[in-house]
Amino acid sequence: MADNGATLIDTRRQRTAPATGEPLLSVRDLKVGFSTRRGTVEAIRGISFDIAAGEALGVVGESGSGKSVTAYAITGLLDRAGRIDGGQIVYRGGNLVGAPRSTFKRLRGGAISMIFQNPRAALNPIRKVGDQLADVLAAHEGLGRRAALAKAVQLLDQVRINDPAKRMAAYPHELSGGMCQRVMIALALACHPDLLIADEPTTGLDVTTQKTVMDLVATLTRERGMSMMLITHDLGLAAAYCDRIAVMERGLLVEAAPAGALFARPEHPYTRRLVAATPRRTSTLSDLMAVAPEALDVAPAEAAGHHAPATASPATPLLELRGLFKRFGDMNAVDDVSFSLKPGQALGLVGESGSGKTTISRMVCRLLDTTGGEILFDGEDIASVPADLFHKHPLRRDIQIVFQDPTDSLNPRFTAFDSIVDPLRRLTAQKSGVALRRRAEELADRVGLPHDLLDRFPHQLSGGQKARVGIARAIAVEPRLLILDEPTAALDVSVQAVVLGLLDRLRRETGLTYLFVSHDLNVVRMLCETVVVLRRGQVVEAGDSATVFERPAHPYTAELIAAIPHFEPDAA
Amino acid sequence: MSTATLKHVGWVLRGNLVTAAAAAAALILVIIAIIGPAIAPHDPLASNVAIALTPPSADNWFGTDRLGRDIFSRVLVATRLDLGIAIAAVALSFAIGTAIGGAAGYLGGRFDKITGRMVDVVMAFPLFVLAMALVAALGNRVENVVYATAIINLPFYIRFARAEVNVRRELGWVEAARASGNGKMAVLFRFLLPNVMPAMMVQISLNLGWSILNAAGLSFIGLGVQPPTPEWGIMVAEGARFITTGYWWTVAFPGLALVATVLCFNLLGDGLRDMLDPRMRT
Amino acid sequence: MRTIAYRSARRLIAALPVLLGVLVFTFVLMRMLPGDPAVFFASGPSSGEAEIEAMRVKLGLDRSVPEQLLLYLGDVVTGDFGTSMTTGRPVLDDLSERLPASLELTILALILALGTALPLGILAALMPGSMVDHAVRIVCTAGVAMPTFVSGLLLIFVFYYLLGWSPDPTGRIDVFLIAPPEVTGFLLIDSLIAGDGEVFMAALGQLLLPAITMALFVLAPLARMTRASMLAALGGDFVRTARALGLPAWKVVNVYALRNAILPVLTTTGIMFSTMLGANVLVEKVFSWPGVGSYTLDALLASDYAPVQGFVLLMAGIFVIVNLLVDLAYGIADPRVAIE
Amino acid sequence: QSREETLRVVTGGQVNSLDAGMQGITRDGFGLNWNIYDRLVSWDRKKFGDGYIYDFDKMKGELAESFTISDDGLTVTFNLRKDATFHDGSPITAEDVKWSLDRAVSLKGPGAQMGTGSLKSPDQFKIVDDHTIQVTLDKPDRLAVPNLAVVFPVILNSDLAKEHATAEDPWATEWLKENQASGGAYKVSSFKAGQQVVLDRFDDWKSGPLPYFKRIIVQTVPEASTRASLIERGDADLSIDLQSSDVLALKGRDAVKVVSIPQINAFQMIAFNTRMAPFDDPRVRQAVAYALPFDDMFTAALYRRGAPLWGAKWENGLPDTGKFPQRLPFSTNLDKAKALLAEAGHPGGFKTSFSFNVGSAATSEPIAALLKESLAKIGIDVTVEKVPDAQMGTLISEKKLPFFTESAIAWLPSADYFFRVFFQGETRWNYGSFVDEELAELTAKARYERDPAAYETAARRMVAIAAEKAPVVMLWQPALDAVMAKDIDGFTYWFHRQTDYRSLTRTK
Ligand SMILES: Nc1ncnc2c1ncn2[C@@H]1O[C@H](COP(=O)(O)OP(=O)(O)OP(=O)(O)O)[C@@H](O)[C@H]1O
Ligand SMILES: Nc1ncnc2c1ncn2[C@@H]1O[C@H](COP(=O)(O)OP(=O)(O)OP(=O)(O)O)[C@@H](O)[C@H]1O
Ligand SMILES: [Mg+2]
Ligand SMILES: [Mg+2]
Repeated sequence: MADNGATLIDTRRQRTAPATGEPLLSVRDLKVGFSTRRGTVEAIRGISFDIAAGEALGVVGESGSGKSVTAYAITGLLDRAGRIDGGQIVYRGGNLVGAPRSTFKRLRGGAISMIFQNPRAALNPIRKVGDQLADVLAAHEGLGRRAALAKAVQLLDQVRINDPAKRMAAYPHELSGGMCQRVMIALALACHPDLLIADEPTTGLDVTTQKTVMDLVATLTRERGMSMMLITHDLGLAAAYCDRIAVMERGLLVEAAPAGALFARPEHPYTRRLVAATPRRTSTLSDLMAVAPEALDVAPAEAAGHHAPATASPATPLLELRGLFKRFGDMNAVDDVSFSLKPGQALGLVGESGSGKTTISRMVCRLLDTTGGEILFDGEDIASVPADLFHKHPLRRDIQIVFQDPTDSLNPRFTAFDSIVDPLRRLTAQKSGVALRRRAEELADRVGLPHDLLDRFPHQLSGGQKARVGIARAIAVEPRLLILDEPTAALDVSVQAVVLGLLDRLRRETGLTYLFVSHDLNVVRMLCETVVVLRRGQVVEAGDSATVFERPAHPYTAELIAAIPHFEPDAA
Repeated sequence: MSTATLKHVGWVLRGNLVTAAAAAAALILVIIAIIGPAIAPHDPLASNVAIALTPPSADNWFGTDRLGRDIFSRVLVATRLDLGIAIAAVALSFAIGTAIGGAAGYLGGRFDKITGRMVDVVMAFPLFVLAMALVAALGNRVENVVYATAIINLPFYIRFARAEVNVRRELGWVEAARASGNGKMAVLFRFLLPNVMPAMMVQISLNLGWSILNAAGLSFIGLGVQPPTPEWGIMVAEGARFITTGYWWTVAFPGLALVATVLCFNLLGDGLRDMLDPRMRT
Repeated sequence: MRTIAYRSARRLIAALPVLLGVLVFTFVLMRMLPGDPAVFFASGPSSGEAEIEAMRVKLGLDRSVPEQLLLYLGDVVTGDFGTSMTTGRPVLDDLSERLPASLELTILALILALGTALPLGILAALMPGSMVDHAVRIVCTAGVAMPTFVSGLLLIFVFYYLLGWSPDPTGRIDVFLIAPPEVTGFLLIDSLIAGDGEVFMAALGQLLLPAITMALFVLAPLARMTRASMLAALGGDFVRTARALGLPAWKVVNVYALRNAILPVLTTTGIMFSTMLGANVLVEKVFSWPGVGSYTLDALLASDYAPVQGFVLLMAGIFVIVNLLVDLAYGIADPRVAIE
Repeated sequence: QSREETLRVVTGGQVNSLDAGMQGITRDGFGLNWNIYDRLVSWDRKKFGDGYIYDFDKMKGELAESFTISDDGLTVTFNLRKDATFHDGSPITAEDVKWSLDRAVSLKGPGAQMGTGSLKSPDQFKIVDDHTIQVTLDKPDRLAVPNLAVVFPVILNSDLAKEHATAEDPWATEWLKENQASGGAYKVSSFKAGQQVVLDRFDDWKSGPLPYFKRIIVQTVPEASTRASLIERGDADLSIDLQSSDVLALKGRDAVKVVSIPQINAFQMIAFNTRMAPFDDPRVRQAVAYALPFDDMFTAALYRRGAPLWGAKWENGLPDTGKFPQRLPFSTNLDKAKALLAEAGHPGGFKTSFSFNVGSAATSEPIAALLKESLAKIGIDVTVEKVPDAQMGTLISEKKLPFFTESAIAWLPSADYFFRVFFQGETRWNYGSFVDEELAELTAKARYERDPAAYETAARRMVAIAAEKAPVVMLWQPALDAVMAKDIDGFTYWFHRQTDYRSLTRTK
């Protein structure tokens, strides 16, 4: 890997100070609306900000706050339904609102460029990357095909793609995600724009790849003295790469301040919440939840003695994996993994994407057959029961799972109530409507879900609410082991904080045992006593989570930790 | 259907007038199919050779056919049979095709392979000829038109259901259902298939129109519904041969009914497809 | 290149079971036909039991069905598709003589359909929800809402009977013209080879109405497919990228959106082609077109087994080949597929 | 040759063979044979309206200049034309005639037909000299000579045919399917089975006056309405199988000439399965006959284009003539029908199904619809079944249909022939599956009856039985509507219902 830490540069604070005088881009009281079947949606309700030449502005905010729409409005890429309802976008003194198409044609790619999330989809799948670069060069510099192709090779070289001449002929699917994003950067920078708008450029990339890509962007923009607008929902990322951060909430820009100041003295309550909810190197769960608004908006049900914290003696593990194997084709997705988990404990399973975390959790949950090895649950080898038959097994109700994507994990045609009581109907004798209802309400209380939401369908619930339904469903049959497969990966930081808090409380109340899967070591550190680090299906390191985090024994673990963008106020 | 869903459908239809019109027309068709025989001004079977082939008049709005039967009444009454054929055929292929395709998509493995092969075989047939052969072989009766139409539609449903189920089989909520103690069949029939349904609706409404055309084509070559039962396809097939003789009303009105119905189902299916397209949903 | 040949060969071999399935199914289906071909063909004015029995022996119908099937399979392997009772000629001769007529018609119809459907679909996709979109949709759908025999007869009525613009609908070429020497069997091509413009125009004239009839039938699915995939492509991330980078509009539409959108259309076209070959039975009947479809229809109604079996096998073979060609084309157009 | 000397014919049928002896040859195939081959003898024709009709009572020589029948009726001697040649120029000799007649009686299908004229074995044909041939019979069969004028006993170029004969196929049937060995008035210049046939005149033809048209193009156009348009627009010259509605319309627009001739040897009927209850009771059959709405059917199915076969008034239960088909004494009388039904023990009626074949839907469908409606009035509940043609044949042969409509023609329209073919035996053509001893005796005897008066008496009795027992109810004789360009003349109606191009001319 040529794009790894070797080129790491500490980009923070090395930027040239924002030039005084005329800003490069100045947005004044911008309003954007969308006409939809439900009437007009006011996506941006009057925001103002400036970007000075050479400055990097981070735009953060929860999903739907209007970050992308702002970017599209600037570049004139709003879709058919969108309309700028007011305000000005001044670029180098000229107002872009209402400017003719030809203005944008010149501007886009030439003066203002964008890069997007999911780089592979953002590239034309059936056109060679060299041709795509040449297209852009031809459009703006009027280069002939030959000259354009020659220049394209140089560009690929500049974004540190090995053997650029050969890669010219590659199609996007032949490149890794990180490489695609670099091609994307090359495309964006091909014609020397002044401003680069990066809309969540690293979502979908691995933490380590994220770091190399962001470092590259930072270096290139700095070298060229370009301005950048970095859109992200990750405060840490924004803080790491930007001079100033603007916080958006529901179409409004609530606060903009230099990164350090924002973290040290967040002024707006929303910013405060956001800052608090962002995990840092040292934060604890209670830190995150301190300001979480709806943290535990429903009084916790008293910890009825569902399960005694440990049925077996604390010495015997509840779950033990012995030499677990899983092959897909000729690839070992899980390669000789062993670890054990005591009752009442929480074990974190971390590793980069594709390291086998989900595969392990699905096997433990008996949704996937193993290729080899044993899974001992309470001393019984459940791996010997085929996954297809496990639904009849008495241990079925003892092992439950919460999935990564809350949207994805709820049947769109079931109400929250249906989803929650489905395991009850299947795995317990409870069939009667009244009893089920009562139980569902009890569970809703437990996870902090207002009762009136029980009759809603998933599309009528927010991400955090869906996550709660998923958790309620999993704990409905009072399992002894709860597997959590990245339960917060798809959630905003503030919601993540709430869910993590909920999980922590549940464990304390019921003595549940957790197998917690995450790629975020930081989160694992807060929630789990022990951690197992996976890489390509193998355990590289295991141990007490605090220790592993503070003093990683394996370089891979260290790399994982280093790649997490942090903002440390004390370092300011 | 909850009121919220109804409301949603209402919104969507308002945004798409063509689909709304098609939906309204489909509703009218169904109503006619139900009350048609009751409101027909004449007995659709009663002949009166004395007034054979009279052009449209106050008494016979659509004129009369060569036996002096009232075309208006026949067109009205035929609605039930034509929709019946189409709906029965589509329902059959839908029910069987979805179950088989869903099972193939969810279970995979050998079952999937075998059904895949069988689907390939049926698809490789020239389908209209297959329908003809089936009706000829099974006997020239309405039921057999239904079966034949169902069989030639079957592969599309199987493929469709298979694909739709396949993309969902590893989704979180399917896994969750398994973790909740649902067996394979329960997952397939309680979770997966109901979710495939909306997308299937598109196929269904397009297919309804197509089935009517198929029945008409069979009528044209003399297979299918038995006389003197009024049926659009037969009326059109017979009337079409009168085009040059000047008895235009014998073909024009049943033809319009047929075309309008097929058009209505096609537009409806088309509209549904747009509605289900996430891009069009806001 | 070698891999393409290799993959094609593998595909064709993999298709053999399908063809066998088609063959056996047709064979059994034909024996289920209630009509007894021996009775039908031994229908001379004074034919009795004895004549019918003789006919039955002649047709091999006195043997058991499995025995007949084995014999037939053996014959097919050696390229003998049996003899048509209706024409009295070997089925293979009949089919090979008539197939070019059907293919020529189908291909022209497909060209017409694509030539109309692609622009209309693209237009509709560029302005979704607009009047243009609705108009395109209604026009296309109306075409497919009519049974082909009705649209065919209507076209004849208007363009031949009333207006006299079209030549008489009696086959592939004016009877008073001399057909060009047969090279490909496609009159349009053969007449060009022979350099005979008059015959070319005459043949084209004859082709036009039936081709339009068939094109109408597939216009809607093709246009809708084009629209849908074009919409998907236009909404795709890479099109947004192209626009964000300031590529000219024509390039965005043609090079970025259209080329991606055309891929699913290609698949649909392949399916349409086979459907059309099968569905042109009625069109051929209406236009007195000497193709394989009308031939089969007659045979089927006469319980004449061999031609129907031969036709179905031929169509299944074409289906397999067309699918292969479509996949090959797809593989060339889409590098992601070729990699598998 | 010019367009003027070319006749363009359109037909819904198709020619599938050049050899009439082929099993399964189509009616259009017979028509083609008629024009490309000669027979020894033929019938004369008489004027009928704008056209002609063949005269069954008057035979004349064709390839034979003349023929004589011995007094005992057992020997027929044919004197051949001396100057006649085949298309390849070789002279036509008694040898060729003998081989051709041998072939006709030896092949399965044709053999059965020839048998109806007591022509059964090659031994019966004797070469007297190069231009004389003698046919001997064991009984004086009245249909012997007429059988030599049907389409089967065509005179083939035996030398040419024998070249293509093989051990398994001594009569060269395979080769003759697609090739001709003939000396007829026309020769085939191009033949595409099921599509089109082009005929060119044989200028050295001697068996009759040289035909007017130098070239005949026969094209298959399956859609009847398209055929009508072609004639109306003047693109085609002749069609004989248009729908009645189109004929009427064309006639109304006065765009064409329509020669309409009743098909004297054909009839449409409603048949009962007399071996199946309840139709095994003649009273039930008669009841149905009296319940039929004859007139409405005639109007709706044929637009009254034909000759009715119902409504006769028989004074003493016997017809005035022995001709058949003729009108039978049935007419619509629901009271009588009800009475008969009650008498037969079905006062409340019964359920049955009525079938017709898809190919004849244009006429049969109205018949079925009206019949169903009318029989409902006497309590008979009829389900209509439309059956594909191939299946209909099988069902009729196997005598599985209770009740159906069919049309039939007899090539040789003499009464005993009709009754022999259509009212007895186990063949498909015995539509009523009828068995009647008296009728069997009568026909067996009448066949060899040489006394016209005695024949007439027997024939009348046969007709009377048909009315009494009513195994089938005769509906009508449809007219053959030949629609042609106004300048075409000389159309002749033949027993095979196909066009004789030899007699057609174009007037200027
Ligand atoms: N095409 C559209 N039609 C209607 N509403 C839209 C459209 N695009 C965006 N919106 C609305 O505008 C608001 C802002 O959306 P935007 O995409 O800018 O959010 P975001 O901050 O980028 O969120 P995320 O972090 O999820 O990308 C949302 O409420 C969204 O529903
Ligand atoms: N059904 C399958 N068939 C083939 N390969 C699979 C399958 N499921 C997973 N894999 C492969 O197994 C490896 C491990 O996948 P897994 O989903 O367990 O990773 P993960 O650690 O959960 O990653 P992520 O963080 O992206 O969710 C990956 O390389 C993946 O491509
Ligand atoms: Mg966004
Ligand atoms: Mg995972």
